[in-house]
Amino acid sequence: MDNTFEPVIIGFLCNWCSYRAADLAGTARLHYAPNMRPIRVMCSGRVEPDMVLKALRFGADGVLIAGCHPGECHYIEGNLKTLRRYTLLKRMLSQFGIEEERVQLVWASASEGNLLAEAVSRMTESLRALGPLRWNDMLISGNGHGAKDVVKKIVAEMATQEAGT
Amino acid sequence: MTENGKPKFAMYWAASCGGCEISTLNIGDKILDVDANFDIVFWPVAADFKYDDVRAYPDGYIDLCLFNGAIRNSENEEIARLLRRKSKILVAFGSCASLGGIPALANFTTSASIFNTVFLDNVSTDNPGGTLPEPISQVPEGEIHIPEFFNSVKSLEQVVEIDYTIPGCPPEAHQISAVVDAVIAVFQNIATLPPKGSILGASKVAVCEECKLEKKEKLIQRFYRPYEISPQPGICLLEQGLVCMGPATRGGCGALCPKVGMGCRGCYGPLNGVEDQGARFLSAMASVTDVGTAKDGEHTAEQNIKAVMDSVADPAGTFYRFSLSHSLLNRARQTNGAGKGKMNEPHQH
Amino acid sequence: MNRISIDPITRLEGHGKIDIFLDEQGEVANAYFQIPELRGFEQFCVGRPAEEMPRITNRICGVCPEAHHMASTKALDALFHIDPSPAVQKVRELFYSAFFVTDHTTHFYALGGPDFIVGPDAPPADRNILGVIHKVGLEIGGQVIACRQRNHHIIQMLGGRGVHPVAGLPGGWSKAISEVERQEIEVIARQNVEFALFSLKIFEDIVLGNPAYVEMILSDAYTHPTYSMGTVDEANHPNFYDGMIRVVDPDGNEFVKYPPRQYSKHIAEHVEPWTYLKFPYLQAVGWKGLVGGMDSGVYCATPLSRLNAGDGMATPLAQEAYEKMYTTLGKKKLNGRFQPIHHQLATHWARLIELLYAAERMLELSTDEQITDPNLRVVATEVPNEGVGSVEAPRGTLTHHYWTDENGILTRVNLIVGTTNNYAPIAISVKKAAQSLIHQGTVVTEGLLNRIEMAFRSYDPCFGCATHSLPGQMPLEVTIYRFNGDVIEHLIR
Amino acid sequence: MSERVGVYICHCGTNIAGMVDVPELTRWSSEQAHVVIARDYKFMCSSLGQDLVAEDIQKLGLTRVVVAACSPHMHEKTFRGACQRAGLNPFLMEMANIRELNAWATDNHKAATQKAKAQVKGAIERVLHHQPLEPIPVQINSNTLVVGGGIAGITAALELANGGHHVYLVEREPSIGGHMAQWDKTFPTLDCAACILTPRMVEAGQHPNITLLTYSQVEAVEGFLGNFKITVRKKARFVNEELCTGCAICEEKCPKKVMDEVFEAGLGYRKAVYRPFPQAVPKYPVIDEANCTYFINGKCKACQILCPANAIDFQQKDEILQIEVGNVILTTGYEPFDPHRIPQYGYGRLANVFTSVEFERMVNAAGPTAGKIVLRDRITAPKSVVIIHCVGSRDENYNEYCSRVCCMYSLKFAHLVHERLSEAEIYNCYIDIRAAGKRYEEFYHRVMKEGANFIRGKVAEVTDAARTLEEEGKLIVQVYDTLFGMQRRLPVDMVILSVGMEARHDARELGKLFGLGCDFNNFFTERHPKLDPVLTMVEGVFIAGACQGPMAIPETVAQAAAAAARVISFIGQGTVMMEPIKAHINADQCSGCRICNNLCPYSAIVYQADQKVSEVITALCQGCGTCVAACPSAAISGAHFTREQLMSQIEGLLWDVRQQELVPV
Repeated sequence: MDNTFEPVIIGFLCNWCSYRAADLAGTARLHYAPNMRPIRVMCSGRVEPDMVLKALRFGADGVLIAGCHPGECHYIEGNLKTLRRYTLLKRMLSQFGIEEERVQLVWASASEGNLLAEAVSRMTESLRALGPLRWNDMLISGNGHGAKDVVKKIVAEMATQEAGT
Repeated sequence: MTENGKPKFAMYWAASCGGCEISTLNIGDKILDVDANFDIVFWPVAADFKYDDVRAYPDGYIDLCLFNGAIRNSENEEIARLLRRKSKILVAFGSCASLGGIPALANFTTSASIFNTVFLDNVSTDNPGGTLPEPISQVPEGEIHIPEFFNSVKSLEQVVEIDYTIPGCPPEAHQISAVVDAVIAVFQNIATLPPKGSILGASKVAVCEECKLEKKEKLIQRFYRPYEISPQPGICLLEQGLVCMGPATRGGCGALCPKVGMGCRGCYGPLNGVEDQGARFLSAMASVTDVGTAKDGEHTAEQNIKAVMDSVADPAGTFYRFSLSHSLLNRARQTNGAGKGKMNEPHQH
Repeated sequence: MNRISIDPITRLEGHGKIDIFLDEQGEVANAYFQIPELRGFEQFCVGRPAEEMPRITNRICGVCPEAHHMASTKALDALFHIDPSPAVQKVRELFYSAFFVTDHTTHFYALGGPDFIVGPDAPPADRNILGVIHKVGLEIGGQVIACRQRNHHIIQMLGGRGVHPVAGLPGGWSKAISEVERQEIEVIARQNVEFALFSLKIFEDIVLGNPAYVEMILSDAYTHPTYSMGTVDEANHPNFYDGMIRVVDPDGNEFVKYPPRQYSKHIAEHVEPWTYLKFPYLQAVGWKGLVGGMDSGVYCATPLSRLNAGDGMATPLAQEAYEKMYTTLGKKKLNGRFQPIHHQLATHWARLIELLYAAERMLELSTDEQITDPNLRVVATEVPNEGVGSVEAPRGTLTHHYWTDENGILTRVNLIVGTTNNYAPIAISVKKAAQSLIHQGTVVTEGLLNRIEMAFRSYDPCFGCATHSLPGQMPLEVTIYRFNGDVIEHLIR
Repeated sequence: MSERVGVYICHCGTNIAGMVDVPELTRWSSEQAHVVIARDYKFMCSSLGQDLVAEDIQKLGLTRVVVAACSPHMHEKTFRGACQRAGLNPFLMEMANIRELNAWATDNHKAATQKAKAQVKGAIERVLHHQPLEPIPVQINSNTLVVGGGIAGITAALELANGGHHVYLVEREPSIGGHMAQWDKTFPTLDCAACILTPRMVEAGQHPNITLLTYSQVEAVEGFLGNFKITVRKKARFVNEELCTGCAICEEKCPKKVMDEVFEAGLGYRKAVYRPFPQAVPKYPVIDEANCTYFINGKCKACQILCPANAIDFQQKDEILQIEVGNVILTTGYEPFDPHRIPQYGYGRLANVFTSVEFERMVNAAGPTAGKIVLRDRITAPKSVVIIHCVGSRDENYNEYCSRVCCMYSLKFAHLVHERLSEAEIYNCYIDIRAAGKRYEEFYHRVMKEGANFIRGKVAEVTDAARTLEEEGKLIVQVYDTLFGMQRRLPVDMVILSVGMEARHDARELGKLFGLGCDFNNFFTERHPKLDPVLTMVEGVFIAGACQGPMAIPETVAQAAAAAARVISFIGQGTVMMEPIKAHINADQCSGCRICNNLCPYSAIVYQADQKVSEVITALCQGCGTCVAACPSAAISGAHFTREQLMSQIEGLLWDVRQQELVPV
């Protein structure tokens, strides 16, 4: 139990749907992975890409954004703004070498407690499979000091790789 | 202040191109004011002073040190620390020193990939033995040294404490001379220093304020590469689907790039209160794309939106063109040390 | 074994570090000219959109961003398969000429000039542009500054920015010239021609007028023959913006002439572990180490070598100055062309001749009727794949080579930069200078060290460019070791 | 920062304490920076618990409060109130939801405690950056819109009108009355529906404070609590209401008979010009364009010619009305389940299978059979009847929920059959009898005593395929009797399907107009299932009756009155306080890039061309924060959800995994 990696997920929950869905899941005693740490926002449209990066930078292994289904946004189309940002953000994060499982957008209406619960558990599983992100550790280890040996090693590896291909 | 009563001036370049020095020389007659009002005690590009001249100075001997260039290798870092110690006022001068600048694009890759591409896997390189530069190498006559090449580029502030920032790639000459005047005024005790950490020689508002192009509500249908259309003159480039980071970039340059029909790339850096220029611009740009409405189903909306976002070439390399070191993530992840593949996903249409 | 290291080499744009090893007799055993910097543009540009390259690669060097911007833009022409219209070509060349004027001016007065004007033995604090101003008077200083200013004004007008221009597009240019602007440019071009003539006069008065300097120029310490490279037009006159690459051998015979896109068939780069910079050489001759001469692939690409590689200048006044230099330095015409000059310090002179040519060319273009064509922007439709772009940078032939996927995203980048061409000759010059200036462990003086620096300052080396890499600084320290390795003296300047 | 934070952790009995290690959490909290006191208590929401907070604020001079308890949707108001009473601005309090979002959602004590710490740390870091905010007063327009003229709508409208407030009652059918007007008797008292309903219909029709808008629909909604602007389409009746006396001659003379699918449930006919039923309110008929001969081929005009008041006006056009109201009550009711969806019950295929609605009309003295219980031939009285319960309800293939009324009306049917055909055999096939209601159980026993048979089992199918002689010509109901554990085949004459209640097919669209959410079954979502069943997520929009969920007349009427009472209390306040969660643009930092301009769903952002900056109109801003997230200059701030607050909360939530010292690359 203790030696299996427990991912930490920051969850942005829309006050009107997904937060209530989470409330409902709790009220219905639906048990799901305790790995998601919730932040309440008035609308998923309030979630800034900066906040997603902030979470990843500060040690989260993944970020979940949960909003109302398109067409059901309490603020009419806030969730679509989210979808637009998220779509571009995902493309950008892949350039940073961040797997797309790590940042997920799900729709959950106030009555879909089960859906939200499943989403959290599913995400937790996939992150467990991916392993930790630990951005800051990566930065420290990768900040170049003593890079020489790393370089030689990797260059050698790449040589063999290229020979292979 | 020194014997001759003049404040001591130093200017240094670390990981930079020298454009900052040129821009400084471009302040024209003001350069004579610098000569008249300052005692130049270290300025490699313009005067013969060596490191050990600096080492010999007492701590805090230099009154004003303009430091341009990022921290790319062990030597850059060492000198940054030295100059911090020797300077009363240390200014991060230009995009590289303040944000990482263009050299920081290397943070999308790794030192290993760079060595491989430059010294091994290259059409004009003749290197059968696979020789790579070494920090320490033995030659018949003895041992010689070159600085250690870091894996990541850092901004000056990520290495030492700084007092002020003068942004820009390079800072525009008129802004530099404005700052020079201000500083001279301070040393003549007719003005006081701005609060530590201030950004000098730039606006508090985004480039759009200075940009003469007409701006309307933005309803972007898709994005275009600069060679895909000839933009209508006089109209906001972003509205025409040409990526322009003006809205997320500190003004002060005079909106020079939009003026000649080219989108801003953000060299003056983010505005006050923004932690991550790239993410901020991403959010703004994605928000004003006019696709995917409540009327479409979930699926269609997602499809349409994906199509538009895919028309943005190299989002990371564009949004973080100058600020990668100083972004929240600092660099791309080293999935495999080579940093190949994932780092630069191919762009789809 | 004694070691002297000169570090940093000031007044060149970029990095350089010299290690000189003395043998037991105190004679120079070897000299290593190291480039301690690397940025890796070739790698981190991969994944970027090709059209961004003119605005990324100009950050290779802030001294000659216009050169990188232009080479990159020309590489995009090839990449996207567009032949730019004559108007586009002319606007670009006009912009580029203004750049040559200001760049050569900067070097002569701020970087290379002080050695002559203020004198190699003057105290460091005076050996700079301010020293020059003090020596030749504020009025001239004013002129120098005015020249830089007016040409930077044009560079900003046509390129969008004073440093790091942005106007280059595949097959086009984003800024058209209005008639009002054209007239302003014409006026400035005329002033430039005047200024160039004036600068040549200063050179003649101060340098040629001083036998000591002439002797120094002709001295063996600053002389060694290599191959000479330059870009030439149809008439084999040097051209900075476009043409064929021509190489002549140390005796002045044409060795090869090829279109820039074939560079990799003719040039190769050698790697040493003690420096981050590679050594280009002529493949056909081969890498023989750091030696000059007919049998070594080492070549020069400098103002001097450009004149050596050409058959004369394309503009009248420049042609006069050209003939004066070759005759003054005692060169004869062999089968229609002057023998090449191998006195490195003459490069300063050649630079002023190029300054004059650039000014004259600028004047021609500023009065060309096509120069005010409003349509300089074209839409690229061809699928990009591969492209080479080349120009003459002030410091040598500059080549950008890009490969992209079908979406114009870079998959591979190769760059051979102005100064890089001259890395080997510079290293050779430095060693030669050291050998002839250091004997029996002569006490190292400022002037002497500075003369060694002069050896390569004549190349106007820009290691900002050369390493696509960061200018930086190192201390000068002289450590003298007994051959058993004990330190007997440690001088710090 | 010199803030003094108090942390209050609720056990919620064992709800939280059973899963989260509260003592440990309290100890840990007390050690966090800025925390001067951390307490735990059995029920923090109790007055004693609230007093703890209030006293500490006063005695210890707390400047910030964190309450780790249940969902803010449950008790945020409670604890804000506690702070306010103690003189602390209520917005300087932050809740950490460690019940619904933690203790209740896991069975892992260790993880729950760790997560709770993160939630508390997040709340502490966040609350440090809170700013005191003042609610924004909003004037309440005293007019109210009631949508749906069934018993719920009528009741709500009358309550408001009698309270002296004006009401616009919008009904899509030509008459108010709703489903109740169709029914014969009402369980369990068996008083006739019309007798109790029509007086109220008339009262509503004549009330000076009620503007009746029948044959009308809401088309658009703008504004917010206190100030809604509603667009209503009043469909053309082709009858001039000024002139019409309601004499019904037109209806009498109209030559065109039309099957009445709505009111008569297809058992009876009406004319092309008609009133749904004789007691219709208003009394004016409507001309059914689709069936009127004149509209079809331009001939006839009988009604126009014969109308003594010549009130017929074929030229009449739809009217678009703009009305301004302060509150809205939605009472749009339900639709009966359509049994065609259960083919094995044979409805529509087997003539003598009826729906409960058809049966209601049949037994109604004013109905198509004048109250006679007969087969489709309209002559034969059935000798045996099966009443199938839970048709479309309590069935995962259709609706999982219980429709709550079917048992009782089925019993009522059994009684009515027995009353009118004393010889008839009556079977009730039921799953469970749900007679939970005042005098319901008694009614159940009464019907049993009357001799009705009760078979506990879900009917498998209804067929006419006879296996025996006695089954010939009968409907055979195949059911497994779970009490006797045997299959039964019941050969009968008539089958009544007790269909359940479903949300209106277009409930979702209407919900969207008002910004309401619906649950999976398309019933409107109430703000809180127990504590706030008639208010919705949208301030100023209430729901009552079966549009919120299946319910019988008494609950419907109760909810309608409740909703009306809530509205009256709002009106009484004159002005109410709106949460000050609004966006604000810092003009000094706005570059006028106009990114935000078209992001606001409420058009609350305007561009000031002269100063080249954008500006938020506070009254229109609903505080979603979309513009805040989009502003590339960070010039827009969202009160109570500032970048600083959320970023700090993120750092807090990650207290255990983040590097204390962030090492730059």
